[in-house]
Amino acid sequence: MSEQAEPLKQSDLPAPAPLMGEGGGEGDNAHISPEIRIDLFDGKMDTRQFKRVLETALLTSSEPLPVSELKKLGDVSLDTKQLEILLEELAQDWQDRGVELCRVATGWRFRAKPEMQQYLDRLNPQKPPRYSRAVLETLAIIAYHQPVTRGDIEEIRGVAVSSQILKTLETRGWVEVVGTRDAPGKPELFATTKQLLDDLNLRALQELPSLQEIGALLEQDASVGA
Amino acid sequence: MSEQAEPLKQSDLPAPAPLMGEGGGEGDNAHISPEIRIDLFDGKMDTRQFKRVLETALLTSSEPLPVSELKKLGDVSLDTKQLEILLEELAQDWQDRGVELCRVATGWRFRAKPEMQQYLDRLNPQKPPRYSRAVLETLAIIAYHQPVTRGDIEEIRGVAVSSQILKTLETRGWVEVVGTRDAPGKPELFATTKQLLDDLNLRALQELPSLQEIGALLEQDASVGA
Amino acid sequence: MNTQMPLIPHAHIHGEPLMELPLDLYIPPDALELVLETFQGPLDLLLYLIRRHNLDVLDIPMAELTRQYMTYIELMQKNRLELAADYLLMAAVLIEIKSRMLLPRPPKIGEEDSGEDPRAELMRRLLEYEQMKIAAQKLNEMPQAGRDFEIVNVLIETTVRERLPEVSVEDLRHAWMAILARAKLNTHHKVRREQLSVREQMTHVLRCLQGGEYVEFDRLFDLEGGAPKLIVTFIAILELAKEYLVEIQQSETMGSIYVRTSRAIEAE
Repeated sequence: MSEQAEPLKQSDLPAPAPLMGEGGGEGDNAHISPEIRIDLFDGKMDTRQFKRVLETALLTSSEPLPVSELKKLGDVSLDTKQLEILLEELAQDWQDRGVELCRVATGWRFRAKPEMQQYLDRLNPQKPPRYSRAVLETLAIIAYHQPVTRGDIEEIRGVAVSSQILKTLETRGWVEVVGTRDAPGKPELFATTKQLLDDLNLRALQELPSLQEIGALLEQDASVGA
Repeated sequence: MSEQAEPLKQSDLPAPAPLMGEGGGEGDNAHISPEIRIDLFDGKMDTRQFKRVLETALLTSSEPLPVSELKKLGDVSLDTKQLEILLEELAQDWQDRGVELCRVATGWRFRAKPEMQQYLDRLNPQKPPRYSRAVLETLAIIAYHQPVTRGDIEEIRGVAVSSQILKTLETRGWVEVVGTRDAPGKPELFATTKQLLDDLNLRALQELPSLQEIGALLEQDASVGA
Repeated sequence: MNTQMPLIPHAHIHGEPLMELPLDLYIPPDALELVLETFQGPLDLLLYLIRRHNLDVLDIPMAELTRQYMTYIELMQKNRLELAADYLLMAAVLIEIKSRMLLPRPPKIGEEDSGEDPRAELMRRLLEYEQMKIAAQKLNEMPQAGRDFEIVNVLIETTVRERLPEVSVEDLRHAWMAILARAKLNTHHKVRREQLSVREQMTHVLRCLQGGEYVEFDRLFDLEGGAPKLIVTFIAILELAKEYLVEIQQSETMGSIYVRTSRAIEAE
């Protein structure tokens, strides 16, 4: 989505969190173990309220929150184990939603479930990027005149062809060096690949618009333009 | 695929979503009006699933989402009214939590309730800087007298207004130039933005304290003072 | 303190004698700077004086207000505090209003401001400013995102499958037409119109020879492809030879023909 906060880096592997509770998932803290309830329930903040605060903190934080931080949220001090039991309960409360509570290397965080992605993508459909004219023309020349050297391409286009352009096409797997010409400097010969045909959904290069056809179109254009 | 974060539990596919679930938490869609349920339920996505998607989109968006955007989330087309009913229901589902669904100037968004702030501040004790009276008075004049020129603001405040003050408000995204006045020097006209309303959790400028109200206070002040 | 004061009124306000000196008038010099910073300007200072001394904004005793105001200004100037021009301007305005009030009202000569209270403009400005001052306070009291409440911010791991540009056959056609159109402009440049199949086959042959070894001529032909394919391949090999891209060898008449790339020859 747009410029979603800061990218978060989580470097490490998650500790698999054991599942607690029987997962009926009714009320907020229906299955809190009685000891914890008693511990917390000293008149300041009951577990229900504490879980509400935990949830709010986790929903509003742009970074995963470590247990050490989460402990600060309580009015009474909780040990790590108690807190983790509550976090696991919270995770369970959320399990049927589109967002889930996870334990990651640096703490706990909410995140959208991967299967939600398809819907969320509808909000910000990205326009696919386009290749520049230079790249397309270079590709066309290689396709129609292969095998060609960079020099050939430059001659036809009438301008220098940057290495970046050829690199782009090579990286994409559409163009490759198939040999060198026996000329000074042994220039490399470029040709198109099977991959290009696959990506264009063609069986053979001949299925490209023929040059004659294009030429005719051009004549037409010229006469229309004139 | 999933790099680090390991969900506690994850059903890989969008849950087949029973029509009337036993419901995690608050009974997700117990009170959906039957007509909408029928409209939506054409085999693609039922209301329960749609509400889950809505909720996820709203929880993950960094900006408020307008109804026009939210409509894109459904497999079937919903009219504004139907969607708003679902949003109201969603808001209701959340009413007992620390986080609430609000409608603001540019759309719908989740925010932590202000009463949660005392706890959240324990995690991040750094507060954004408070604005000086000069900045606040300038903001108030722009909000209540918009569109105004710098000259107008100076006239009301009785002192020069530094560029820094306006810059501060513009950088915050609360104030913007909306045109120029047809007067010598073509002074710029300032107005407040929707961002300001969003940040104050308001839908429209009319929700600001009314001048009548402020005027009344003025009288009161005077009489109390006297 | 009051009791030690002589019972002579310091001033008359609304006909009421003012028996008390405003106690807050004295400000230690080192605090003056602070005072200056506290006030947002002359209007703010005037409002303070008015509220502080229970003066009526709607019926300002100009003499009293001017006196109070001037006391501040003089104090600040005496302590060489740099006063904004706005403060001095206001002093002039106050004195002007005061003096106009002392003058007997000239009989109406059809002047535009005749009969108007000389204080009207000042009162209007004070009230307008005070309204905005309160509005500013109220704005500041409203819960603000990031300060008084947080916005929910749940991560979406946008699996950034990198979007690669799409290219269609149409794109290639257009690119080629652009090249042709340019080529037509400089006619000395000739763009050959060739059989694409030959070009493709040239590439195919080059690929077969990539190992650098001699490859048997026959093996370059795809017998499954039918006659046209065979011809195309043959032309492709001839074309390659013409462009010095391959070398064709036959050691004895009717013997096997071998082909290898020029690059391989170079390597020897």
